[in-house]
Amino acid sequence: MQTLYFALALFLLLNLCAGMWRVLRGPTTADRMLSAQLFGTTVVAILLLLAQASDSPALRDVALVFALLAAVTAVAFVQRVWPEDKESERDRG
Amino acid sequence: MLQWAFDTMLGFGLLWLAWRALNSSDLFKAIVLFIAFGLLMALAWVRLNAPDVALAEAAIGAGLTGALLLAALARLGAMTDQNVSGASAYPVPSAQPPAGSHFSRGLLILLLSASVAGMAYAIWSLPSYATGLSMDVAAHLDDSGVGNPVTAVLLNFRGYDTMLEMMVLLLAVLGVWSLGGLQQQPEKPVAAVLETLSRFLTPVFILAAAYLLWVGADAPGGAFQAGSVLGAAGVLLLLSGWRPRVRLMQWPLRLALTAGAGAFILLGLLTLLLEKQFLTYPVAQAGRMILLLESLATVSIAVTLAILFLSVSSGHKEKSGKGEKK
Amino acid sequence: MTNAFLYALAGSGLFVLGLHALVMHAHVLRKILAINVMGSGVFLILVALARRSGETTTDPVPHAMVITGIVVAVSATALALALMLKLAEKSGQAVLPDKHGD
Amino acid sequence: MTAADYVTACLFILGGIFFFAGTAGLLRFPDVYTRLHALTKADNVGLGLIVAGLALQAESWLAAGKLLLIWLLVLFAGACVAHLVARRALRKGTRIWTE
Repeated sequence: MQTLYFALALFLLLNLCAGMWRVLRGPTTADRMLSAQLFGTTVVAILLLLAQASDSPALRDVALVFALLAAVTAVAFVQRVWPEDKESERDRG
Repeated sequence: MLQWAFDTMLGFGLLWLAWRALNSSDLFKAIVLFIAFGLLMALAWVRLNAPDVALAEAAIGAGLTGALLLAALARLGAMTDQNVSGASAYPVPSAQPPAGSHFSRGLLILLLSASVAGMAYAIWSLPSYATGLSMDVAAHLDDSGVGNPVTAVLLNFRGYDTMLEMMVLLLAVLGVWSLGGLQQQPEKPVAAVLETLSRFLTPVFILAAAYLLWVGADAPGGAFQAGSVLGAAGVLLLLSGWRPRVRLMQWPLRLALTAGAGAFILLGLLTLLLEKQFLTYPVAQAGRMILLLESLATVSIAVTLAILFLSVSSGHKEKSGKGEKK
Repeated sequence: MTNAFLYALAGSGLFVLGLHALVMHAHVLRKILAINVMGSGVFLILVALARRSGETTTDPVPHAMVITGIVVAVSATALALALMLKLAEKSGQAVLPDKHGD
Repeated sequence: MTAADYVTACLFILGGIFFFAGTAGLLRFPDVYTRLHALTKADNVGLGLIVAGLALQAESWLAAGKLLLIWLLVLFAGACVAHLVARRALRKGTRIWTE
């Protein structure tokens, strides 16, 4: 089972790195914000797998905190980088 | 074998993200990459069998650093009147390295390679087995009043450090305030979904913080982690338009900010009188004293982090945001 | 040699990367990121070296130091950001002046 | 390996496929809305399958409940965030892909 956990964790890590390519490339700001979403799910999955593999249930708390806080970064993205009251024509295109 | 592959991949991922974050031409991209870097660090802590550190990094890295940096970047954009939300938001010309001569740049790279080689050699030549202080901590764990060695070190054996750290946090707030103070801002209506999100998540955050504080005695968790989670709850509330009442911003705020450091000092003086030594708890009461200290420290850390975010994100935005529009 | 050595090596790499960026870039926000990366490198080395005390028992003292360090780092970052914003407010840009420039 | 282990392995493989599909969509889809949709839906289903697989291996009902709680939190936050990003992108006038 150990092998399976690590294999899946490695696969997810590779997935994450592939997803980072989109974040690097853009092209719009929203694409970069997707990284928060990507990390929110993938890292939680990796953490849960590692918790099971290393048999330390405390690591599930890390995943819990992560699941909670990924939303904060995403909300910061939406509220701060793209404030609603600054609509402008420059962004079209 | 797979573990090695995972660790190597993670190490290279960290280095790659740091490199790209520090050298991409667009500041917004750099910050996104830096946030991603912080999140991957949490995985590294897990692999290094440091769940306490992983919890702190997850709470700070995922919740606070990102929000702080993004808020500062947004204000910087408003000040220097750059387009914040375009495709390449900050192609700052000065973000490029200054055009030093090839010789000096080559010399720098040579020096830095030499230093990395030196560090690698230093780490390599250390004995591969060293117990450090783990045996001493384990021997005195029963007297500390808690079962988690990291909490025992933080709140009991090295209580001095934590006391001074609370003061550092206080100093940071004082420093930020002395740069301009807090501007009172009106509450802003936000999207219904965001309001629902923050209304639902805030109680969950508070529950999670209380849980982390409570389990910190015997399992990974404790004041720093709980404080960071609670501080992130404050950041979420501030982001979704909530503003503290003016009345709350006077002495209740100051009391909350100083509660942690004050509790340490008072308890230290008390133990100085009773036990003749600063911050040496009587063994029977140690558990309760640590819980009291930790609760107050949690409140202080949370309020400090939220106030730091509030100051960085909303200093003089109203003044410079308007009027400068082209 | 264990897996922890890999992380210690990555930590020293991060430190040097951060140092390089700190020296090379003029933009203050970039410098703040660089200092944070350097700090992460140091933390990584500390915790990786704490791993040497065996598979089951790890040295809690470096862990405690790193937890304190993470919280101090984030508050120092906030202070640095506030200073940077002040600089931008006064001078119109968040770039440190070049010594040869003026 | 017991029967539960085989079921876990199957769930893991399915979960991995969903994660892969999410990343493929993120990389290949033409505009931000479709990418958002691929990422949010596929990754959350993938996480759900992995959580189900792990819950079969969990040492107690309490641990399984915590796993489920984590998944529900991620689902809730993910749905809200996807909505916020898409709404803001639309308000900002990011073009919708039409063919």
